[in-house]
Amino acid sequence: MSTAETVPLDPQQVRQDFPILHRTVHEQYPLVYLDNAATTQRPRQVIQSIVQTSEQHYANVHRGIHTLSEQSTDLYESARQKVQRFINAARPEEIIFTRGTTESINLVARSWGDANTGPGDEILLTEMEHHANLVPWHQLAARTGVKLRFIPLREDGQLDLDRLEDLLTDRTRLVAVSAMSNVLGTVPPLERIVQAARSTGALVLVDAAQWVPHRPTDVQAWDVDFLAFSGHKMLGPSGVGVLYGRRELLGQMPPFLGGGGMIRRVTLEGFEPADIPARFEAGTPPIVAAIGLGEAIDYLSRFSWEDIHAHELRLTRLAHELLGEIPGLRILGPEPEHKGGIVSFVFERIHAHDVAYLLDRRGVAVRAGHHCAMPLHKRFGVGASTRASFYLYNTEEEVHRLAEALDQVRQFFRQ
Amino acid sequence: MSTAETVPLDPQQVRQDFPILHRTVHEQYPLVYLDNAATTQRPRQVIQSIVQTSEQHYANVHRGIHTLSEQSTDLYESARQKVQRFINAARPEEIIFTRGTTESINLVARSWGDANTGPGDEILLTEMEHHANLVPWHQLAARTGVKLRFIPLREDGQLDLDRLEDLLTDRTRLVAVSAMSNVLGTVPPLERIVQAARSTGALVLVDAAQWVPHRPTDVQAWDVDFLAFSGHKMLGPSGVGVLYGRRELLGQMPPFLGGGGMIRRVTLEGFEPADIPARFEAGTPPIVAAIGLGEAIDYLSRFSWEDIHAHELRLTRLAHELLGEIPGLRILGPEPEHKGGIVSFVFERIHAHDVAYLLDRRGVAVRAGHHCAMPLHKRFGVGASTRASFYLYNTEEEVHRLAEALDQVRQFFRQ
Amino acid sequence: MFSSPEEEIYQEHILEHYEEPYHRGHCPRATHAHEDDNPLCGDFIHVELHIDPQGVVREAYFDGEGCCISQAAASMLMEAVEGKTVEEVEQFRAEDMLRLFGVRLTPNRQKCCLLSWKVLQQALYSPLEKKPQDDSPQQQAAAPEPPAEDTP
Amino acid sequence: MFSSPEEEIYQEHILEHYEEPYHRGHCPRATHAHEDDNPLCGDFIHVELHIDPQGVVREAYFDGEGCCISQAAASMLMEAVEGKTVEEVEQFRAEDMLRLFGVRLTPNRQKCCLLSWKVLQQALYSPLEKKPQDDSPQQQAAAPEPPAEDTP
Ligand SMILES: Cc1ncc(COP(=O)(O)O)c(C=O)c1O
Ligand SMILES: Cc1ncc(COP(=O)(O)O)c(C=O)c1O
Repeated sequence: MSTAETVPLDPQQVRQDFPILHRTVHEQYPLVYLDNAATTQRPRQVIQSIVQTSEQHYANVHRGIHTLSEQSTDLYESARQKVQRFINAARPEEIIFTRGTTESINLVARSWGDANTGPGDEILLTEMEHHANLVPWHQLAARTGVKLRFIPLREDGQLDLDRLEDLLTDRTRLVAVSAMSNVLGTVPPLERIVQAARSTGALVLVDAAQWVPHRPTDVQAWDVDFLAFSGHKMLGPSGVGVLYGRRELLGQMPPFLGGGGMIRRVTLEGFEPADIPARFEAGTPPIVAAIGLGEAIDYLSRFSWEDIHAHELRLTRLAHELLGEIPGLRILGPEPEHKGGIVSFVFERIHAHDVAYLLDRRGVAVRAGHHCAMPLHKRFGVGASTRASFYLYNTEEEVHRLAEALDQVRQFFRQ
Repeated sequence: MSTAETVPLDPQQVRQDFPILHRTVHEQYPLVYLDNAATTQRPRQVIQSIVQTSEQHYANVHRGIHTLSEQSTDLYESARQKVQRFINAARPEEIIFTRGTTESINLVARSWGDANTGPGDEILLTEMEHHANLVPWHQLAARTGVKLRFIPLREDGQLDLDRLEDLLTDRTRLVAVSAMSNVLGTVPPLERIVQAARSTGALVLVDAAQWVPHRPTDVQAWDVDFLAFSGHKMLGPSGVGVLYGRRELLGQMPPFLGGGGMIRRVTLEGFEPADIPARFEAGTPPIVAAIGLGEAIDYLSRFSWEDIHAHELRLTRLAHELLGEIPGLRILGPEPEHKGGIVSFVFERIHAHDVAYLLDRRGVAVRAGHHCAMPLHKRFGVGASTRASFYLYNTEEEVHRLAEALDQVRQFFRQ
Repeated sequence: MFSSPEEEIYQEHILEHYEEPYHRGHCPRATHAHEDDNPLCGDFIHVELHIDPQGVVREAYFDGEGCCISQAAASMLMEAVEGKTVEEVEQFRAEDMLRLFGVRLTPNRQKCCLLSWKVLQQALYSPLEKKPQDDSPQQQAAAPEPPAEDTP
Repeated sequence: MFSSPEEEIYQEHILEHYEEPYHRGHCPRATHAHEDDNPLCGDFIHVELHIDPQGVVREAYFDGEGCCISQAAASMLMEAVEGKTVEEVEQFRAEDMLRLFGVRLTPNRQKCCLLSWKVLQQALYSPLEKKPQDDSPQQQAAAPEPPAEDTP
């Protein structure tokens, strides 16, 4: 949902806004930052927003009477409205600021989950989930007895929806699914899943940590109940994230964290919770970071989603082409057309850590490991993979640098 | 615990480091920032640390293989060590980074509390607690049936420990007490409370949100089990706080939030938690904010605690003296010798909001309301109070400005 | 002294309502009453109305405690609604109340101003004795809750 | 190509241990064995020892999967402990292992290097059959857990 006018996406120009992209590593190598699925870098506009809030407008929020407090409250609430428009939520109070995707999902599991699930109920997940959308449900299962079921992955890295009707029954209380896998880049057919969930009366939670930074989000058109994402994966500060929740749902959910700001009244005997969104924002929030997230949204909104997607697809295709030529290298997951800008791969006889280490020695930053998705790796029979992930500031030249460095790794290990 | 060499505290010099203290409000009035108990301002050193991390060293932490990730992990872990030394914890893994005091206390309530309390057990609090150290225990009581009891406040704003032996029994599992009241400034005799708790086998949690920024903290000498505080009240960024926990305790506690980073192994069937501190830091932490908190600790450590305390006591005494002369004004709580740099007061016939509003119109920033301590206000029979709170950058001149403006308020309302 | 234009919210007419409120006290022939508070600042307002059988608010009284804004606003509101029909009072919305107050308020002070308005709206549906006229269901959510204020 | 000094952790002697490991496989007369993994990077190491009645480690074998560092370190360790007494191996601490490896490692790669050392320490107390010599209690926490790695 960006309605304002946009400017064409020129990655070289974009890079001018990111101070860190101009540094070198190991003295001589210009940084090639391909770890965007883990976290993204910040443009000077976001850094400047942090400085300016701190130097001009900072105080605690929650409607203090004095000028600074009014200013920081205004900035904080206007960041909430920016988020609202960005994902097209119906109302600002449907936006809860959290620390990140992880806290957002835990909030739903503890508040909605504890109050609404029990033995005999089921929650439907997928085999490709990030631990953030897996462990909170394991914990919930241990508390309430709700049972977890999983949509399996096909060999090509796409969800196997053939058995969806078996898996999604009238015992299913919630379907919690990632809008984009952080390992394979897989984009599941959300519309089909939401329709199926609606037909059985299950709620839908979307882990959109990898989606929101890269593609347009419209919670109303999608008709989802909860959506979670993180500021630090979309050019914003670390330490802030969002839980979107439908007003009717949030309004009925019991509080999660208890403390200042989330109450209407407290006595020695008990307390009455406040209305949303305050009810779910106990304590001093990450004020400056939330305002910075609003600035990141402004920055992203300069560009059209079409341009961002086309650019990332171009890089992903190039990566598939070049990496596909390297002997012994296998790319995990679907073809570029069916996924986001994420390329995870394994070498037949070279461990992912050795790959990442040697790439770093040439300035290329990638991740190695299970990327917080152990069940997915088990599914594909690999212990660890190497992952390159792209964003709007990456260039084709950088993909070439990745491919060349990978070929050198192969030769180094005499494969 | 600051062992390094210190420089004398010169508030005028200190003010040079705080850009926001040089702004004016309502055009003409220099800012007099007396809302430090709500949140403090940041020196340029902390702001610069945020900029530098973002422009030079930022990546996700948790031991990624590439250079940036190693650098940000090193910075993040060295911030943990700074916190450890600052409060004299025995080991770095006893320091958990959270969003703030509120999350820290909720973590203990959900993890330790759910696992260790039930009907027949009791938790002992005080009548002066902040909602952050009250509501999580109300919520716990609703979940497990544990009963809350309260050490009462005397009329002079000090804890009434006469009945401590009645209140603290072998049913008491935890004593959770504030080291300094955020309304009255009261400093309870922690040593006596810890001794009494030890004699019955209860654990001790200290809400040190108001203490840590102003006085030396030594968790080992104090012999406490948990201690919570917030970065934003001690010159650090908002969005980061600390839970200290004794290793033997934390090591046995079940995880709180579930997600990436806090596990050793995840399958579709369940998970094994990681060791501390990782076990309690699910998801991407507030990386840059935690590093900034380390910088704030370095900044504070330049000064001696004696100097900081002497300065705040001087301001508090002056405030008592000047405000004591204003007709109709009543200061809540103990004499300056028995409290921190916090002065809360009520006017006989002028509402706290009107006071704060009119002070702001003269550039003086104070809080009005119940300051997240409704039971305390009820105890003193007032709905709302006005609070001025000091820090190392405040000056005697500012206290004079406060007193003058208050006298104008009084005259304005024709009292 | 506070004579500069920035003190406009404490204009003379507001201070006068604060110091010499209209109809503070009990309504001798009250038929309806309601009370509510804003726990976050300790303000409370009690409203008593005399509504005649034709549905006209004949008399309106308030009592309470709180800041200058909340008390002055209550006084102005009592004065304004006398002689109005229940329908007219119902159609008197939050915006109208802020307009009546006459001075631009920041969001945090708006809620002070709106407390008496909220209580009044509820009072319309809070008859003192259960009568057969009780066909008007307790109105829900007519008054939007202002944003919570809770000073950390 | 990777010939610059920054590749020092993949020095020739390390690559040689990786490509032609010492005693990779089964220990024909194994008396003790242990296995563990680092779930976070998928590495695992299995160690088999022949400890004679005098308490001397006669033979040490390993098997496993993982990165160059973990596998080369295991190979070097097997070579180093043969002929040592159980006491001597016990006193061979994490620092010694890092020194044996010979190349400065960043913390995240140290845990790769220490995996085989941890497994070996446990293996000393993991006899293959329960024998009366079982007076040495299962050693706890001898090997400090390296910091968790979990890439978000
Ligand atoms: C005594 C006390 N405890 C807890 C808190 C809550 O801290 P935070 O809002 O940073 O979580 C505060 C500050 O508001 C406080 O003063
Ligand atoms: C799909 C997905 N879900 C959840 C998360 C967790 O996000 P955070 O670490 O910001 O809480 C991530 C990122 O690590 C992710 O990629």
